[in-house]
Amino acid sequence: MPMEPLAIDASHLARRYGRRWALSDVSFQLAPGKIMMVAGRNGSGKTTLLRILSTAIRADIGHATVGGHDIVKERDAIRRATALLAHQSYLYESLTARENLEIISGAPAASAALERVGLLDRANDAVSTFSAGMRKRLSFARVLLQKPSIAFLDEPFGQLDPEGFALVEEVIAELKRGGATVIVATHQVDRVGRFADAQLALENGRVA
Amino acid sequence: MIAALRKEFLLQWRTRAQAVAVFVFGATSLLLFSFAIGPNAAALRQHAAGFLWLGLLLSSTLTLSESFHAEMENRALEGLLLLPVSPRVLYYGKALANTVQLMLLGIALVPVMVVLYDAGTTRIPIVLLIIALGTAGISAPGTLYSAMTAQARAKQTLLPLLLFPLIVPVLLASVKATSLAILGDPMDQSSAWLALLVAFDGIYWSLCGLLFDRVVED
Amino acid sequence: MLANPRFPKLPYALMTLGVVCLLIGSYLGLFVAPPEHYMGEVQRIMYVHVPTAWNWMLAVLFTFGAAIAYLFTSDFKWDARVEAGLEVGALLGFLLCCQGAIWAKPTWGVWWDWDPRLTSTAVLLCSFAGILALRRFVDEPTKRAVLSSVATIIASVDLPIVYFSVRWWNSLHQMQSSPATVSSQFHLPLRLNAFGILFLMSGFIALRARIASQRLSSELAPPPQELVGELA
Amino acid sequence: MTGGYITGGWPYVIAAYSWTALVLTAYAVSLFVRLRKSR
Repeated sequence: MPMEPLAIDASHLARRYGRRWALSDVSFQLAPGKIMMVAGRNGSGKTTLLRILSTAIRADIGHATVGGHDIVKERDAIRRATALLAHQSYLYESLTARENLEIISGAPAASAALERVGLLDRANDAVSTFSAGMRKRLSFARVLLQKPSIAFLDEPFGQLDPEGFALVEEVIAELKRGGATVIVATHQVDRVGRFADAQLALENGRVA
Repeated sequence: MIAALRKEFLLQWRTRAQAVAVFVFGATSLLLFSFAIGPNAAALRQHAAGFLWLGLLLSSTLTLSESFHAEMENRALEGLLLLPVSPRVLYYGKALANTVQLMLLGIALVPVMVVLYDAGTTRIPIVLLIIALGTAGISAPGTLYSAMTAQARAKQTLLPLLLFPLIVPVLLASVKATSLAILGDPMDQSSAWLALLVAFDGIYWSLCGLLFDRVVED
Repeated sequence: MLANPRFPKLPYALMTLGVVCLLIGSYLGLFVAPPEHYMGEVQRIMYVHVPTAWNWMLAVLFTFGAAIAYLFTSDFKWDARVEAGLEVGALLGFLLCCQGAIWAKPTWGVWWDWDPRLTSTAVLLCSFAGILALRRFVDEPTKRAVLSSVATIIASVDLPIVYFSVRWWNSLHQMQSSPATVSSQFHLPLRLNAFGILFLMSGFIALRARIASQRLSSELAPPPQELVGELA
Repeated sequence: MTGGYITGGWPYVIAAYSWTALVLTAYAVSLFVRLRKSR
């Protein structure tokens, strides 16, 4: 058994939405500092898995620990240590890019994050004026600001232009250099496969 | 808590056009009430407090049902919870912001009442206190119900349907206290009504804070 | 899988027992007990009104307890009981208001006399109706259960506050009319009817909870086979 | 024998009892119908 606690130790996770089991009996382990790709088509349960592990939603069955914390009893501890890049941008439309980031941390850090994702020139524009790609970059800035030790990235390449792809790969490399664990859910297996250390394939809610 | 409040007031400042529209709605409803009674000045003056609070209550559902609109867009609420921001801080920030907005609305409606119903009063501080306590009584459960109905269909009809029966004590106490302030309070009964308002606020500001995290967690 | 198969026939037995008690109690109240000195025949409405009031209060307390139980256990059987309690509570509340109005007309000459008990019943009836509407507009079972439990707790806590505020509000212009103190020979019909409605109500709640459970089990997919052992 | 100040209360008494009986039976019927439908 590795000395440090496992980054993620999940067993028999399952979650239903009404009549359908979006996720059923998923178990896996991940050592810290690794990049894991969760691959699968749409509806395979990738998003549900990431949302359960980041404590956005509860599992109906099964249990797991993230960063050594139990997902039911120590949700706050997990939330402090993790960040989730979700399908939804988590942004306030009527607030500016800078104001959205200043909810998380002080002005200096917000400006640095904006610069990192190439949005400094639009810092004081309302998010409602942003394109989908710019919103994705701003959501990335939100993830970086939280300095997560475990980052959950759900379809990070969606809606991005080629420059955006390069940015995402740089950010993931930067997170890994910082010792963070990164879980990337994607259906673009070839792109992520190049730099992933581990892989988990899902098919309609089960481990393929 | 400060960051939460700052965000709330920023949000409200950005959507201040809506607040003006809600004020116009309130003023129009006060006008409509007088048509319902007729031009009889004495009767209007008698019911002035009741009309003020009915107008305020009806417009409060507009501000309250919008109060979680920003959070529901792009699932910003979940984004906050995952930072983590404690649900309790989120609730009290939102409830306080709603109270302030309803207080401003109430204060803005008072002159309309004074003009329309000839219901002038020299006891301004008492009226302000009643408005503060009454709007706090409306926005404590109102904020919680707005968070609940934001997750349901037909939230425009659900929020008043759930809120109005609940705040009957607030309406009774506020109307009584305000009319005592306007029409004179010989036996000093308003202190009893203010005590009732304080009790209601105490119960619901704590109870709703306790229950809020169950309402927003998934 | 949720409906309690332990006593399938119990609700029906309760209901029949309830009806029997009600018939006897009502017969005694209507024909055997002497008319009350002041109110004459109208007093006989008390034999159905007061038992309904007692049982309505019980139903509200039951629903309040079930809501708290759901929040702690997240077990859907409590959610089914909350739904049942809400509906039966609303039913009894509606009946109470009707009986109160019918009783008030000959006694006070108006259909509605703002009696604190009746008014708070009407207010809680609106709250319960609102919560039932909320349940219909939230589709996800777990979310629906949590939201209606929270709403039930808030509405129930409000009941005493409404009662006292209406009593202050109303006591200015009319002495609060409490039903005449019932002398001994009136007790038998009252008690019989009270138990009658209690049994009937319990049967209703049990059946309504069973309906709710059946709907739930059709809404919720059963756990996947390989995980049945794992069920927490 | 109908002493007391309020006379002629009978129609109200009948109304109260029959309305209660009607509503309770209607509800019981609705329960049976829904029970059979949802089985």
